[in-house]
Amino acid sequence: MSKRTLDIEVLRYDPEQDTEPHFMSYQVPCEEDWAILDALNYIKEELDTTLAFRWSCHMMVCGSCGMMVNGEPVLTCKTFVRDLPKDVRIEPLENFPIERDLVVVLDDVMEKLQMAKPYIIRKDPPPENEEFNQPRSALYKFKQYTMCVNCMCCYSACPQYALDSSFIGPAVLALAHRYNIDSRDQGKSERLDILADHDGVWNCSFVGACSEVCPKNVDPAAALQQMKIDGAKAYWLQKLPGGKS
Amino acid sequence: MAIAKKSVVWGVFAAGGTVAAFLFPALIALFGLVASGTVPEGLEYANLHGFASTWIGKIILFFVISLALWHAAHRLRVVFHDFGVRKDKIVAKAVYLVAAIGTLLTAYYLFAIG
Amino acid sequence: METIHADVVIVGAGGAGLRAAIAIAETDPSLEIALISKVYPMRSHTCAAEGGAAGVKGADDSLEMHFNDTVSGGDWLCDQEVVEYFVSQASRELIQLEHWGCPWSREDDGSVAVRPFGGMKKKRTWYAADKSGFHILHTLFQTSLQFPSIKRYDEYFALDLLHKDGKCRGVVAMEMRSGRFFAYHAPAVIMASGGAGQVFPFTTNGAVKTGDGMAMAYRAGIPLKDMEFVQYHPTGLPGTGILLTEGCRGEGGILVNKNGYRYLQDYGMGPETPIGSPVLKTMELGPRDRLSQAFWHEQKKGNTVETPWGHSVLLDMRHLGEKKINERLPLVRELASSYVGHDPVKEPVPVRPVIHFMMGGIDTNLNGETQMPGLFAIGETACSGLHGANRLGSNSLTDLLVSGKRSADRASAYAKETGRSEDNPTLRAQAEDIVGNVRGLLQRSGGGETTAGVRREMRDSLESGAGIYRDEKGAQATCDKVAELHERFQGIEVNDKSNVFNTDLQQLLELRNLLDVAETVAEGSLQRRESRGAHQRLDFVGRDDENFLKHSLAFREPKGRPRIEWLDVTITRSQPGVRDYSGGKDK
Amino acid sequence: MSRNPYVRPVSPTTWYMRNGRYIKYMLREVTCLLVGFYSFFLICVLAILAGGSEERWLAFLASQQNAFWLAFHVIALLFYLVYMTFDWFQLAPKAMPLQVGEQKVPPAFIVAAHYVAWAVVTALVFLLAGVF
Ligand SMILES: Cc1cc2nc3c(=O)[nH]c(=O)nc-3n(C[C@H](O)[C@H](O)[C@H](O)COP(=O)(O)OP(=O)(O)OC[C@H]3O[C@@H](n4cnc5c(N)ncnc54)[C@H](O)[C@@H]3O)c2cc1C
Ligand code: SF4
Ligand code: F3S
Ligand code: FES
Repeated sequence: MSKRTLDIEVLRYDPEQDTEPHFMSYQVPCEEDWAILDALNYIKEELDTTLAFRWSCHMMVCGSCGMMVNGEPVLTCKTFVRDLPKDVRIEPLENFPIERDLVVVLDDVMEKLQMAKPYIIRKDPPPENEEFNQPRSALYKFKQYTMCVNCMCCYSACPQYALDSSFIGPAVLALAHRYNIDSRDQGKSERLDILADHDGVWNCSFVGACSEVCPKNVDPAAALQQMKIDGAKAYWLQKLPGGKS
Repeated sequence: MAIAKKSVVWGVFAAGGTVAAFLFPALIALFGLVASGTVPEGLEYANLHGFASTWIGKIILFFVISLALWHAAHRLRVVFHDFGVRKDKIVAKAVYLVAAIGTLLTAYYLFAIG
Repeated sequence: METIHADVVIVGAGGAGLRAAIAIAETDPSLEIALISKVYPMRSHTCAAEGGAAGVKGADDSLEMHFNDTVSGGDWLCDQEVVEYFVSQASRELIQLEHWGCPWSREDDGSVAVRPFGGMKKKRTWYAADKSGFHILHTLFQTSLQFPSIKRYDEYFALDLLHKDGKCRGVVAMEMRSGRFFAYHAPAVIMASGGAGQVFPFTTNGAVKTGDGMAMAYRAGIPLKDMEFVQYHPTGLPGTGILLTEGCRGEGGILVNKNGYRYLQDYGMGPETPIGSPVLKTMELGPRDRLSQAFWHEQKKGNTVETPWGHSVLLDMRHLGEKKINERLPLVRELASSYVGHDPVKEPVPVRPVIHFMMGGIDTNLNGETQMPGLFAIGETACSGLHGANRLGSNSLTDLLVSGKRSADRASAYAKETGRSEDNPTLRAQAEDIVGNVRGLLQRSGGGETTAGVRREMRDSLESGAGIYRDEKGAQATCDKVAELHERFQGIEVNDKSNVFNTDLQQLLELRNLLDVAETVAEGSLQRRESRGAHQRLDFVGRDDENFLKHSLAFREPKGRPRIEWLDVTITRSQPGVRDYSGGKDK
Repeated sequence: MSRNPYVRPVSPTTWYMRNGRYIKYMLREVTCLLVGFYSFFLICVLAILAGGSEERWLAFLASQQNAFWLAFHVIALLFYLVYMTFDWFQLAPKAMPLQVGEQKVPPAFIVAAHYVAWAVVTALVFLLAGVF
């Protein structure tokens, strides 16, 4: 197979040595069918073993290899050399602190994940010894929102998160919405109480960048708008006599 | 915690956006037509005044104008934020106040048209 | 070094580790759980599983049939009491997952759908399109977030076990982002660290699957069982080794050689079945070991297709049509299109056998208990005797749940009975030793070896001596090679001296574990002088129940190669018989 | 020494220059000025009507009939169509997805329906206003 040599600039940062990040260049002889992740592994194995980055599955499902490639947040195992120019610039995901090289600190989103209560909440017990009945029509309502691999590309793309990181952000809110509209769940109002509050869904100004970059077509922007509608409805329902205040 | 009041303004913002998206291009075009020298029949004094005198006309005008105003006000609040003005509380008060005044004026004039 | 006390430490937050953690948190919220994982839980390799999880569902199916399929699929090397328990709990666990929100695919009537899978006589594989493992893992992870007693230590690399007086007392781990060391003290440790496919060059297994838990147990004196049984999956993408699920064939995909001929009928899996209506347990729905072996023969005969990435056969799914492929196999379509440029809707996709699963692992019983009190092992890192000589597709995901739940119950009982472990000088010294060892690796300099170099040689050697077919000479050479690489390991220098997220060091530590695992795979391949399931010897054709209806146990020797002992297989109701995949002729 | 995460600065005032999609977003957002402007413009119209004198109305119309206002309205209209109206339609299916049975209604269909509805509304307004 034919090779293609790329000039890859990688943002490096060693917190024990550097005061700020800087670029380092590598010439990488790539196979035609390589993903950028393969090029990074080549660098790690052959050129510079000190380069730090995360990856695991190499098949677009574990979500660990998200990075900025030529300014766009992408999964590097899903970004192919054949689709890139000769000069490639790789940086850690934007809007997150850089731990080291291409590794970012994800604590913030991991903590927020908990806030979304991303699990089935029941008031009545589930059916005994059998599954819930869930027609495909009900499944397909939320299916798309179960596809999130937590790669955090959407957080890198969302300017509202960049400007104010107290915003809960696209993937977490989309996940909450996924449970809200799951026919087996009964926890919607509980979640809305938290997520339709300040810092929650209202901080989204529908930039839509999250959906544009999402490698799994989750479309968090859509989930968030629907959640706003749900939130507005729930607000008035609470005001109604008999609604909880 | 509870659902924030923002949900109320957001609801009006969304409704206003829809109204503005559907109707405003036509309105702008009408004024454009006026500017180009041809006044469409509907914009002649008698017709327009007549329309604004009917109840249905008043209701339509009131909702179109006030919803659009609230839409604009809410979006403006975000614009301030996006351009780096971080006094959201003050900004919000200001823009919503203007929208409220506009709403009142609309109601007042519609009444006055009789 | 910091010390952390807990009641149960779980190493690994994949399907098995998370299931166990939830089970403990649910049954006794007062028990503190430390859940250690070298990657964030949702990166665990369970996410890569595509096809589904087996559990008896239909009215025409029975526990008996699932039992028989599993035991014969495992070429009678299964411990049958384990299989009995497993099949009895399978559906209950899968329903539990459904209640937790797993988006299983559905039948028309809204019940959970099941699909056919290799070696299974009935449709009993529960699936969520072709991302079953992904959804199982995320459902478990998200469900686990509601339990405050589960304290997660994400991106902590477990190094070695702490033990005293023959009892397990905890584990030492390194926080990746700071390079700090932590000693976890707990009466019970559950090892759930996944498989070790990375000992081979060409695998469906992600970078995390480096057999760390197996090696930790092995170094602590616990034997690894049945390590010679390594499963090749017949349909990996050439080049990357990315898996195309057995679901492709379950839905009706066929395998053809370069002449367009469905060659499986030549290898005891015929007669040919009609295209588009697959018949269970025959042809393309035969077991993985047989299918992979058939490929080997086809390649020898020159019937394979040349691709830029080496020899392949073709997986043809075109007759399934775009709608079905999009609905049931969307990931497969995406993977095949992206990585080899073949859209399964329009053309056959080249595939070849690829290392997929370790049947072997830390020796445990039905309860997940190892030979060391206080140490439990579950999931792919363990070998309870469930899978025998060849795992049936979709039994593993279910096993994560069943074994996770069962051993969690045992471990919490044990932890309560034993009480919290005290900090004591012996354990402290042990922990210091473990840490000193790592610091030593970090500091040493000189030596012309590289991690990547030694790793590559190890992998190539395993492929050539412990691959689909093995023989005395090749296996011997691999044993020698691995021993040599153990020596050369000492000559690797870590260039990266940083404390923060030092992946150079991590890869070296993983290589150490891989080498430990590799030597047991090689030794087992050498010493099992018969052919059974996934272990095929060219020089010992056929199964030898007389001498080898036994598990191999590999013990670590302080110097030199591992010692192999043999352990009888537990047989309760199914005597060894013939594995028949010729189309419904077996009972 | 050990951890020392580096936070990349984000400019609160010029962040949108980083990427074309952000600029597009900002253009959309500033359409609110136009909506606000025309809303008050309409309020002025109401005020004049409320005054009850046709002369003032004619004077107002006359004041409108010049090149400046023509240019203003034309530019405003184009800008408004692209960044407000069409954008709003484009995003509509996200906020209100439709599903019929198992099938999601294709977003393009929903968008198209919006365009059709818009054309009808516009025609209606023109009709009422006596443009044709
Ligand atoms: C591509 C693919 C497809 C598959 N498809 C199917 C299928 O359809 N059906 C089926 O039944 N089975 C399938 N399998 C097999 C099955 O998915 C695995 O056996 C199973 O997921 C293993 O789960 P686990 O919990 O044991 O380990 P994993 O999910 O691999 O998790 C291991 C955990 O241990 C942690 N860990 C490892 N080492 C350390 C350390 N040193 N320190 C700290 N933490 C550590 C990791 O961080 C991780 O959290 C498939 C496997 C692959 C690779
Ligand atoms: S929503 Fe998409 S971009 Fe965001 S984390 Fe999930 S998969 Fe990644
Ligand atoms: S980019 Fe951000 S502002 Fe909303 S639509 Fe997406 S979360
Ligand atoms: S390596 Fe798993 S998503 Fe890229």
